[in-house]
Amino acid sequence: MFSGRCDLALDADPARRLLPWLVAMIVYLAGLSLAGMMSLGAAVERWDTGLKGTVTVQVPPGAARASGGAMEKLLPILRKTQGVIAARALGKAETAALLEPWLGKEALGADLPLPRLIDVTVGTDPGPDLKALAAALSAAVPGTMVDDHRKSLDRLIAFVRSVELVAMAIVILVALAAVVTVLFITRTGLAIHREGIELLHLMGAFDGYVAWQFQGQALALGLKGGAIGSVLTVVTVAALSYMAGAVGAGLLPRLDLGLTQWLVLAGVPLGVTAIAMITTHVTVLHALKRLP
Amino acid sequence: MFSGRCDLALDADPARRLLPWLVAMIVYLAGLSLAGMMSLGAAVERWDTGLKGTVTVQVPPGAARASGGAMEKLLPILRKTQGVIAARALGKAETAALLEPWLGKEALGADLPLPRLIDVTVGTDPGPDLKALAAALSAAVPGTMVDDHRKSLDRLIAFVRSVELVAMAIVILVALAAVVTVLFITRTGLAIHREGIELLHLMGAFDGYVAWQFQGQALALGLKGGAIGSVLTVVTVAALSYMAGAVGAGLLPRLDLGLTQWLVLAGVPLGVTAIAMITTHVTVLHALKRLP
Amino acid sequence: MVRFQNVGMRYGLGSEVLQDINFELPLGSFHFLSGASGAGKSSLLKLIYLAHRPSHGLITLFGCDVTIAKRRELALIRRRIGVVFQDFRLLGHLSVIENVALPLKIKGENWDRISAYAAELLAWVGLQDCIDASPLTLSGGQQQRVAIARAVISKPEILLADEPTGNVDDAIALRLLYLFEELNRHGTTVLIATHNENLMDRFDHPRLHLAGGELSGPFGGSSRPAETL
Amino acid sequence: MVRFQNVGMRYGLGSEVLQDINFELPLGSFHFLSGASGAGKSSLLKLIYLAHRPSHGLITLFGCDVTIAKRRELALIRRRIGVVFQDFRLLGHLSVIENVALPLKIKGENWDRISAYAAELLAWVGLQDCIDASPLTLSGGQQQRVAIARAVISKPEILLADEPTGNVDDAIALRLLYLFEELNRHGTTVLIATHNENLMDRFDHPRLHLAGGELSGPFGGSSRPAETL
Ligand SMILES: Nc1ncnc2c1ncn2[C@@H]1O[C@H](COP(=O)(O)OP(=O)(O)OP(=O)(O)O)[C@@H](O)[C@H]1O
Ligand SMILES: Nc1ncnc2c1ncn2[C@@H]1O[C@H](COP(=O)(O)OP(=O)(O)OP(=O)(O)O)[C@@H](O)[C@H]1O
Ligand SMILES: [Mg+2]
Ligand SMILES: [Mg+2]
Repeated sequence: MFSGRCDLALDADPARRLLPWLVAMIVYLAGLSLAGMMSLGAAVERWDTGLKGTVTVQVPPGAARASGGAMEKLLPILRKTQGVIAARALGKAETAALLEPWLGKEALGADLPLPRLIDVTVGTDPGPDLKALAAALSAAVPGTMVDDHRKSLDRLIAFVRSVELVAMAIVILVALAAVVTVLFITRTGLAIHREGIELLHLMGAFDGYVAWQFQGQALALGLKGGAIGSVLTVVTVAALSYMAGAVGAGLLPRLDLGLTQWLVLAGVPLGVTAIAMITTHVTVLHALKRLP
Repeated sequence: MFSGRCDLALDADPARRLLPWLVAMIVYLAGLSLAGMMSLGAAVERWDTGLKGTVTVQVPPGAARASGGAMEKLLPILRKTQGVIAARALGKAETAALLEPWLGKEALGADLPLPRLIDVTVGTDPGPDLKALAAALSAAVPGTMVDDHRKSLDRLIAFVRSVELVAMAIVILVALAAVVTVLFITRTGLAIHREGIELLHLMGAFDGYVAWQFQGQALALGLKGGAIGSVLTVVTVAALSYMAGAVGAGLLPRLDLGLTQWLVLAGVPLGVTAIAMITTHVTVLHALKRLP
Repeated sequence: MVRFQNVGMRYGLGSEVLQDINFELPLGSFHFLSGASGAGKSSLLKLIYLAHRPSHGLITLFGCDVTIAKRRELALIRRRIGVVFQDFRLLGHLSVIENVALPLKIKGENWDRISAYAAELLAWVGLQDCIDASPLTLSGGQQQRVAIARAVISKPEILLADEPTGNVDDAIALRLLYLFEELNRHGTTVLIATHNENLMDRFDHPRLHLAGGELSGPFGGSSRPAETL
Repeated sequence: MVRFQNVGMRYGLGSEVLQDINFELPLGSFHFLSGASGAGKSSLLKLIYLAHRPSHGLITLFGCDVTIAKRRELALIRRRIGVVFQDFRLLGHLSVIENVALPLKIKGENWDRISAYAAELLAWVGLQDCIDASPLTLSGGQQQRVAIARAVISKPEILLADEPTGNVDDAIALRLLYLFEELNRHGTTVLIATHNENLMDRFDHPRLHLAGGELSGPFGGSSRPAETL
């Protein structure tokens, strides 16, 4: 006959049926932002480490022709340089493959003269002194350039990092929204049930007894809304991931998340629920302390 | 002594102080998504129309050398073709500038042979038959290629469009959240003030008199929250716009919005307010109709 | 003024609380309504102040059949009826004088014209010191008097009072009834539901009695009983 | 049982509603508390059931000084006091029997042990038919009786009743007072605030009278007046 411990019928309120959906939307937005942030972060990470270890030495076609055996002059210099782990001249086919995205297959099929490229693997700690290396190499073969790929990507990475910052701001904002929403719900509950709370208090109920009624509701709410929001998030992320994969645009970050990142995503609803519980607990006890 | 028409003290509720912030966050998220969506859309649009009207004819350096006076053979063919509005051979400097991002300044400074390019402006309705054109051109100068830029960008545009879809989904979702929040607030208000509403009704108040008390509050709430949210949105978009500009990454969509788009953004808080008003009106009148 | 013909009433799907009620309150009459706790006194009043609809029968107010009246007409009829609710129903966030003035405000009257009269009325019921307080800070008896002042401020043509003296002592109860008689002399039709035998004994007004869902008593006071209509 | 020494009370920053109250209710006493509307009867009861703190003076309940008692001790003291509130304070979303059983539930007692007793008590106050209804669907007098049943169900050591018969007729009022006397015979200390002179006249219990914020009357019933302590 007594339905659990709910003397206050917090769930009888018709408005309350809407609440899980509000929570679900908060979880969804937070989850999506987090997923975007993490996949951007992962992409940047990939570019970063992918580039850190390699340097490309480029000999323009004219320069290569002018000084016969450019490779033979350059490779020994490279191998002697401190911090260089390996240096390998690329064949014509490899070079063509690398340039294809820029110049088009047909252009390469024609008799476009290709530069000669050397793929250099460098240690990172300590790395080679690239300026000195570049000077040494162009002294040996005039026109030789050292490209550590950084300049061209640093700008991109800076932009992506700023987008990441925005995503993080959104996550924080959404967490804030969760707190504000829970605060609002709890305070509204307190206002609606002020008389009931006072009555329980006057009958000798302990503070914990009253607080638990609100907290239990917050728990149920958080879990229900969190579950809905999580499902939506997973479906969306998976769909985006699939779409990005189908498009196959190597340029763009793919939404592929690791196990840790899926775990972080799973933490969102739990986090929201925890926020809900703690906010509720603090608010209710604060209000109860005002009663004599 | 009477403070306006508020017999129900809807604003006396302490929880209500939180509400403008909730609305502000909704407006902010919606505004940000909308801004992102619109700037992506604008970028795609730019790429699209930028590309639609132009076709580049490329003569590989070898082919140009082989058949002397390639330009003199190709230009007349182009100008005769139906749908071609103008055709202009690019000079060496122009070609170098175009290729610079791909090959680097130093490479161009060296004696890399450059392809010859013709910039063709085409009508779109009807456009020229590009396949036939390509055949005719490569018959005249073997190796000549016609590039309508589409293939390389279509994939990117497809991806950007799907991101746009997600942003639109978020805007819709956030609008939904606004409706749910307002519904929740209104119904909670109805629950808290049920007795007051019934009293006013029994004293002979018209439905509109009661509904207006809730609506007026929704109006105030929407405008206040909307104002806060709008300011946040504008500041963020401006900051992002500045950052993107500073980075200057031509590859990435810039957050530069036109007047129309700023107007659309300004519409977000008004839209949220309107949603709030209408939801409130419908909910309150629905509840009132139940009273005899 | 008020006429019930074969009126029955039930809450939801429950059994009939009132069965076959027939009576008429002529213009300017003054009746007591008695009956045991739960007999249906408040329910009968609810039918008159249009808070509930009859399950069958005909209710005529001011010559208007309320079952076919439009929503807006019903609101206008409600404005001509003053009610003292058994549970007061004061709005806690308004001051006492704002509560009292509410019926006039709903009619759209100007605050300045209202306030002096409201203050005078509050002085009459002995609450001159509480004008700007919140009803929540008043004692039970004080709240009841605020409820009464609110019911009479718009000089209603019908005054319904549900146990209006349950929380005040006999001296104040007498004073309140004098107020009702004063209104009655100015033409207001009065119906007071009460348990207070003592009080009814002190006044020479006809009593309607509710028992078993049926109404008995000298209907109509100075007029013919409703049955013969 | 209950002892007030030089107790004063005010609401917020207002003037003192009660000044220098001295009295003692010995174990097993039965008192009426009278006074005009607004005299401070409910306020005095609030001090005893610990809903309000005195602005000065010493209140001792069950031999415990309430100003220095810990929060948890206060809760435990409250469980030994049954209160009939002037405005009932029933919870509308619980059924009548759940409302009545609430004090026992808060103490952590088992529902099966509670329910039979609650039903018996409701039958005693004449509400056997309303056990599973919501209090919102009850008449004023029925609600008042539910409030009384709730106050007595935990067999409190002190019973405080604020105007417990304002909404019922004299027959039921008598019956309710017999219930209080029955409890009193079993050792409960009873204090009833009421305006009903008639009712007080029918019972031979000492009356405390509040006027101008001061208390007068034959303190302590069968015991010494508090002043001489
Ligand atoms: N809202 C309601 N829903 C269902 N039943 C109700 C409702 N209000 C009253 N009742 C029932 O109708 C009957 C008559 O109630 P009513 O309030 O009219 O009695 P009353 O004569 O005013 O009694 P009292 O003197 O105690 O106020 C009671 O049995 C009560 O339980
Ligand atoms: N919560 C409150 N805040 C401020 N003042 C209050 C509050 N409650 C009561 N008062 C004031 O204290 C005084 C005593 O009120 P109290 O309720 O104790 O009177 P009472 O003797 O119970 O009267 P009644 O018989 O009408 O119930 C009144 O003047 C009232 O206005
Ligand atoms: Mg009644
Ligand atoms: Mg009182």
